[in-house]
Amino acid sequence: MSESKPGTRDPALNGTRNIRVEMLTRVEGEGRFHLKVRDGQVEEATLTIFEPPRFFEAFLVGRSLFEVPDIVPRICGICPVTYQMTSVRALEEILGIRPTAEIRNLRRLMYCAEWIESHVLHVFLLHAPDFLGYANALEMARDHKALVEMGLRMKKAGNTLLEVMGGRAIHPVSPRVGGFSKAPSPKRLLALLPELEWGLGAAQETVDVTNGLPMLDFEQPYTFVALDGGKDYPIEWGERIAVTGRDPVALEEFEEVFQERQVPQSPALHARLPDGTPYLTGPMARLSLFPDRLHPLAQEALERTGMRLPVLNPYRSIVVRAVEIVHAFAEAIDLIRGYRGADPAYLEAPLRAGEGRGATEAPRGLQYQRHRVDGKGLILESRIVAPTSQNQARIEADLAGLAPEILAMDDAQATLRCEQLIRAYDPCISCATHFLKLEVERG
Amino acid sequence: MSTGNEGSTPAAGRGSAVAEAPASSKPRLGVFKLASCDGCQLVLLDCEDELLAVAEAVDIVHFPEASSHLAEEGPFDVTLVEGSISAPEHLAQIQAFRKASKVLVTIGACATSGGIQALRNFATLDEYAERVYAHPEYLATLETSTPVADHVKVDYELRGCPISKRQLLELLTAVIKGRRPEIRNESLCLACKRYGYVCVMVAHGIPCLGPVTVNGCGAVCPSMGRGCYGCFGPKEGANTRALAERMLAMGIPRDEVLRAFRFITGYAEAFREESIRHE
Amino acid sequence: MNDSRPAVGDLQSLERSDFPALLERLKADGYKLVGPTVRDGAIRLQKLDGAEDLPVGWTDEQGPGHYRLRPREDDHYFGFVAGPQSWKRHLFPPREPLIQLKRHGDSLEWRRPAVDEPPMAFIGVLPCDLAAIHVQDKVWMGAPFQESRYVARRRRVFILAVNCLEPGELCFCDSMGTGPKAGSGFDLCLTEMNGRLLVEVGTARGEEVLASVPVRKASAEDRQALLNALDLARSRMGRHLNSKGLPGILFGNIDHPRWEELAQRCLTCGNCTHVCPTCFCFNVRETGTVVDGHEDRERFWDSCFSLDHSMIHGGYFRATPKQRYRQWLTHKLGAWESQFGTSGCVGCGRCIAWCPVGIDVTEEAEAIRATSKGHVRMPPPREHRLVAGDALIPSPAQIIHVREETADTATLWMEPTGPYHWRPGQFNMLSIPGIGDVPISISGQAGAAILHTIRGVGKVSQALTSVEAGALVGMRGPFGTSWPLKASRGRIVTVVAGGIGLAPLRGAVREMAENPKLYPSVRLLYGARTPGDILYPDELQRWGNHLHMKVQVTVDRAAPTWTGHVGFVTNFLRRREEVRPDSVYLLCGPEIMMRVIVEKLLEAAVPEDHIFLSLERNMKCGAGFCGRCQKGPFFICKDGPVFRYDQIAFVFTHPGL
Amino acid sequence: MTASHDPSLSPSSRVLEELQRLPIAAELGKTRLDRVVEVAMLEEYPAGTVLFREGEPADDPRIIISGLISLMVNVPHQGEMVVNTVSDGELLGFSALLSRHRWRSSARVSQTTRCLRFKGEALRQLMELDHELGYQLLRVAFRVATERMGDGFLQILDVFGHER
Repeated sequence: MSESKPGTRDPALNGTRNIRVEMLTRVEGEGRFHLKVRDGQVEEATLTIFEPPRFFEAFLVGRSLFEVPDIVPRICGICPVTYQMTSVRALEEILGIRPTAEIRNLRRLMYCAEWIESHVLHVFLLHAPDFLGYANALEMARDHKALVEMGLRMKKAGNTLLEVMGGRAIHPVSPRVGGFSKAPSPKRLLALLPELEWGLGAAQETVDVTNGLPMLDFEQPYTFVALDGGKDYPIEWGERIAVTGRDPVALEEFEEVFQERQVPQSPALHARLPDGTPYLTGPMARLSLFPDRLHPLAQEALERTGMRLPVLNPYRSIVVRAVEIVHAFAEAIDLIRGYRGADPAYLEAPLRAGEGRGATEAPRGLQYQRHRVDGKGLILESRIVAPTSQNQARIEADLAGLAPEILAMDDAQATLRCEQLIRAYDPCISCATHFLKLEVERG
Repeated sequence: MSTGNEGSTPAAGRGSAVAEAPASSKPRLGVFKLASCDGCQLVLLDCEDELLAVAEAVDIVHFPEASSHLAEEGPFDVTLVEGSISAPEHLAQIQAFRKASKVLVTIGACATSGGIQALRNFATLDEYAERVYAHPEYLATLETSTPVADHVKVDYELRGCPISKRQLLELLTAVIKGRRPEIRNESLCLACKRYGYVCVMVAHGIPCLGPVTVNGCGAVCPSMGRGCYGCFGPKEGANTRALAERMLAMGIPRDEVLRAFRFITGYAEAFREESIRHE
Repeated sequence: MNDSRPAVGDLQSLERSDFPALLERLKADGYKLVGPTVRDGAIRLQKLDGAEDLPVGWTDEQGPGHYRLRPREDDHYFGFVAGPQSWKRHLFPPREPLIQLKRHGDSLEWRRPAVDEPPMAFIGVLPCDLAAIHVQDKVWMGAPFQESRYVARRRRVFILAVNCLEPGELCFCDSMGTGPKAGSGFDLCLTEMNGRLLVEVGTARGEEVLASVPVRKASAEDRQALLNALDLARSRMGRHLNSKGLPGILFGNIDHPRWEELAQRCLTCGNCTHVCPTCFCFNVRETGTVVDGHEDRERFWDSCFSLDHSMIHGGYFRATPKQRYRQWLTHKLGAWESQFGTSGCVGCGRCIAWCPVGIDVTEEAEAIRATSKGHVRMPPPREHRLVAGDALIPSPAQIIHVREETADTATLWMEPTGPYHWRPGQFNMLSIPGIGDVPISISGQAGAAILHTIRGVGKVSQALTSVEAGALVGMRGPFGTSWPLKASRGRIVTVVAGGIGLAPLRGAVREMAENPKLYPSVRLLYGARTPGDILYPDELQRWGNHLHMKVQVTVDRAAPTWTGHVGFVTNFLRRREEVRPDSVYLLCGPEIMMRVIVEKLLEAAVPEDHIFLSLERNMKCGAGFCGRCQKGPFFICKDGPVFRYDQIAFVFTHPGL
Repeated sequence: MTASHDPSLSPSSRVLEELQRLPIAAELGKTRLDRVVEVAMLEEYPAGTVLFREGEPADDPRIIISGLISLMVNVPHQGEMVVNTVSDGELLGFSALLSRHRWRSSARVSQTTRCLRFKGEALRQLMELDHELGYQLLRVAFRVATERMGDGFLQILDVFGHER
């Protein structure tokens, strides 16, 4: 965090452009990037994460599997539900628990709430200011008060749903292995419908607003990766993972196919396919791979945008997110309308040793967890793969690809476009750094 | 009865008789992050109804998660620090934050107790040695994760994982009005009873840290039919020993009792000592 | 179809199947039904739609720190005992708005929100809980003040009591004389036996309601069966408490080792106080935030187990678990008698069941009785004259002049709205919108202006010391007792003041200075920290010039330029011959100072009833409601702040009371 | 060591007169009182007089008849501070009853003071020869000592600061 003025030109190097931001803002967590171009050739395009590692895998070992859904969300306060839902999937596989339809629906509902909260946060408070030329949403609110207020209200609708279901929006407490410690009463959920219906309308409006934003014309040849949710749009459930132009990957093969390795100067890992291809996970991947599984209302909104599929322009991800917000509101409403209560609220099964895997779709992309426990249900080994570490290689490739487009721009402009590009991934750096093993600096 | 007698002098300066905040220059707010999950900063952005008004009342000059304006060198009237001291660079950073800040407020379990990552403080080096990563030279970390107050003077603490929206607004209000924030140090049980929740420990035999945990969340866990897991940390004078004895008497295995206290705020003194007692 | 028209005092018989109609009638009369219903594995008291919501066929199994619902063989409506909640929460809600501030231009208007809820009908009030309601009535509807919102709710409540034929493991209502038969104060009282309901009519209102359902006069057999069942119930109490002389025993054993031993088990979580149907302590908080712009105040349940409850000057006079548990038990089973003429315990057993570690009050009280080390005579309940009006509503007062007395102390000239009468020694509650209110003693009057000398040590007092002339603040009062000026006429008076403690005495000293005939010999001994901390130096000078007055000032430390006395204020009492046993002594200052001086006076054979002192607590209401200013059996706000030493001697020197 | 202007010895009759006004007189009784008168002298000092300074040899105890004397100590970083005052009927320098030592504080007359001064050496001899007399004097002195100690604690506690 030595200096924070964006786009400082380095006069020492002739014919060289150094575009560097020491402190990435409006992302969750802390990182910096450096793009170095000499005579049109990209010499360096790095996204460096300096978020300190927190060693979750290390101290998960020895904890009871029932504690995992309370521990893993602490990796990231932005998408705690993701961590809870992914972990319970893996842990229930160990115990052989097949959650009831009611419980699965409640989980999907809770996940929709997180999508709403997280996507709206990103679209309105983090990303939109880039397109409209503001440093933050609060300044943007001076000229676009109604817009920001609409966003805040939508966000609140998502948070309220989370609070009703989980006790609180951040690190909710009701999700547990087997279901929920307490299921909400249909009455309390129905009471939320009016606000969610308003939110649905606002979301549709958001699609049109974002679609109208000025954006750089820039496309990349993406390999998309997303959970295959069967007939449903990929959210909280899925047995296989779809990859553009390749065979679907079973959860058991996840770690062979999506290989993470550590790179110098970053506590985060980079994931690539075995042949080294970087891939993209997240809204663009989900939408491009499974457009037909969107909620009809979301498909409508999508058609109105006239967006070509697959979506290959990362700047357009803000529109894709808006479409997914429509989906989340629409599906939440359907789920609540169909809800008659969940009794039992959770299933139980005798403890046994074993290993289980789970994958779900965080707002910002695919998350995978694998846990191995002993006969007493204590964790022997855990593996957690978060979206941002999977996207990091792809982000750097994008930066390199963006270089020619921005050579003509002055530094401030060029820097802004790079930042905007990185933000397009809604990177969650806290997530990206959760899993490193401990290295002690003595003294 | 002859003196005002309701509490010690606030670090937040003297009060003003007029109820409105002093119209003159707005307090400068800085938000910083150390080792943490971002959840507590997010609580500020989750004040959907209040966010714009807060932005009117205070001048948010440094808040990387939400704004591209950076002014990390300050000065700040109020600084919110999220996260624990966990990496070498944090040692210098926290000193800088302190220097730049009139009122320094630590927010969340990480900043106030070391956070869940402080679980590593209990492990011996050898235990972790075998798990050392292939390329340790890529990253550096401190041996322990410690609360900010272990390193610099802290004016106020907001506990919790995450912090409570109500307490955050109360703190900002107090600082702006120049009074002492009303952050009570009482057991979670009092809130639980005020809300009328049924005690999960007495009525269902579910172990609950509520009696030794400071209130702030509004008893969310009992409201969801489960025991409090202590994410706001110990209340003053927490009689953890008596509660632990009770849990054992209820038939909870000792290792479970240990893990109950050694959790999200497990490095906070009272909880730390209790868990060590059961090793 | 009634074969008999029920009348007050009658015992009627009602078929079980007709009971729901009774509740329907109450609903039809506009009552909101509140009663027991099964929720989250316990029987809670909340809104009922009708008889179908009652815990039919359920009972409870209770033990120390233990509660479980169990199905019953029969289909009784009321086959259970006290559950986790009490009726208190419906008459004295856990949180409720206290006052709201409206600003009209630059004028202020505080008001208490009206109670705009429908009248409540309490369905199934157990005898112990009925007694508890009466105990709370004494708190909120006694004297000198009545709590308007409580009164508003209470007056309209319809009470359907039930006699308790199946006392539980933790019940001891028989010991406390509150059950198993419901005492007076119900509109109707049911007894559920062999498939029918016997109904006793308590009021005309009850009579009227009962008239709407088919009943017949209970037979002689019914009456006998009822008496037998009640006798049986008496013999089945799971707990027993010998309350005879308990208050004196508890206060006679303030230093009993049992308290220390208890502190090892007590979690100081406060559950006992919140499940207790009679505990009334509360605290207040300013609810406005910087963004909503409100300046309202809310009241919420507090507990003698919370540290904040004993905060004063940023310190805590009841910091240890021992002191806190002792406060709870000595108040509940002891002080209460002197405060309200009744025990604070009704024998419902809630505090035993809901204590997470199962501490048993009956056991603890017995343990202390069994090994009692002494006994004190408790003061009888104090008579207070009822004062009209709502003591909790501040009225605006304008600051017309401010004088900086010392670095951290200022005197405010305040003009109250309307006529204002006070006596030296009394105090006001001063309020700053959005910041809070604080007790400040009255230190004099100048024309219409009431004077307050305030030292800025806390959030409100600091705000007060920095107000400017013209500002509006809130004022409530005057509260409390005053210095015994009349009684001191013609006597030698010795005034001993320390630090800011001179302020509460100034009114009295002025009175005596101006009336040499009434007060022929007045001696003022004043100790301050440094010469710069001496309050009212000019006035001290002037007083000193009066022939009938001798003023002596000393400071704790001074530079050589100071030619006056240095040393603690007790210096002036070093020489026995200076301590006149025939003098009246008025003391005000830090408690530790008053303790030492009282010792010296007693050594010098000054009679206890010649000594008066002013005590201090961080009270929130000033009206005897919030419970924060208790000192043993006394409320400093209404029984004090000025006490005659002999009355409080037995609690005065005990820290933590 | 003594006052700026050395008042000559006053007639023993006047000394006796003053002594008899003090409570101690009753305790001693006639004969012993006369013996004490032998070693006492009456002194009077105007305000500002410095009776003795910190560190000087201390030999003669005094009883203040009227007036006010400030005892001052050099406090590091604060310079000279008045830590206590003695006035009417109080004992000054009572530790000299036991032995010759050095003054732990300086004494300055704040208000015109009359006092009885006792020749330390002679008084100590008296007390040795007549232990009854010694006991009575020490008893008076000891009470003064304990009282001042008690008051001193409260002074140090600074209870008029921010009360707790």
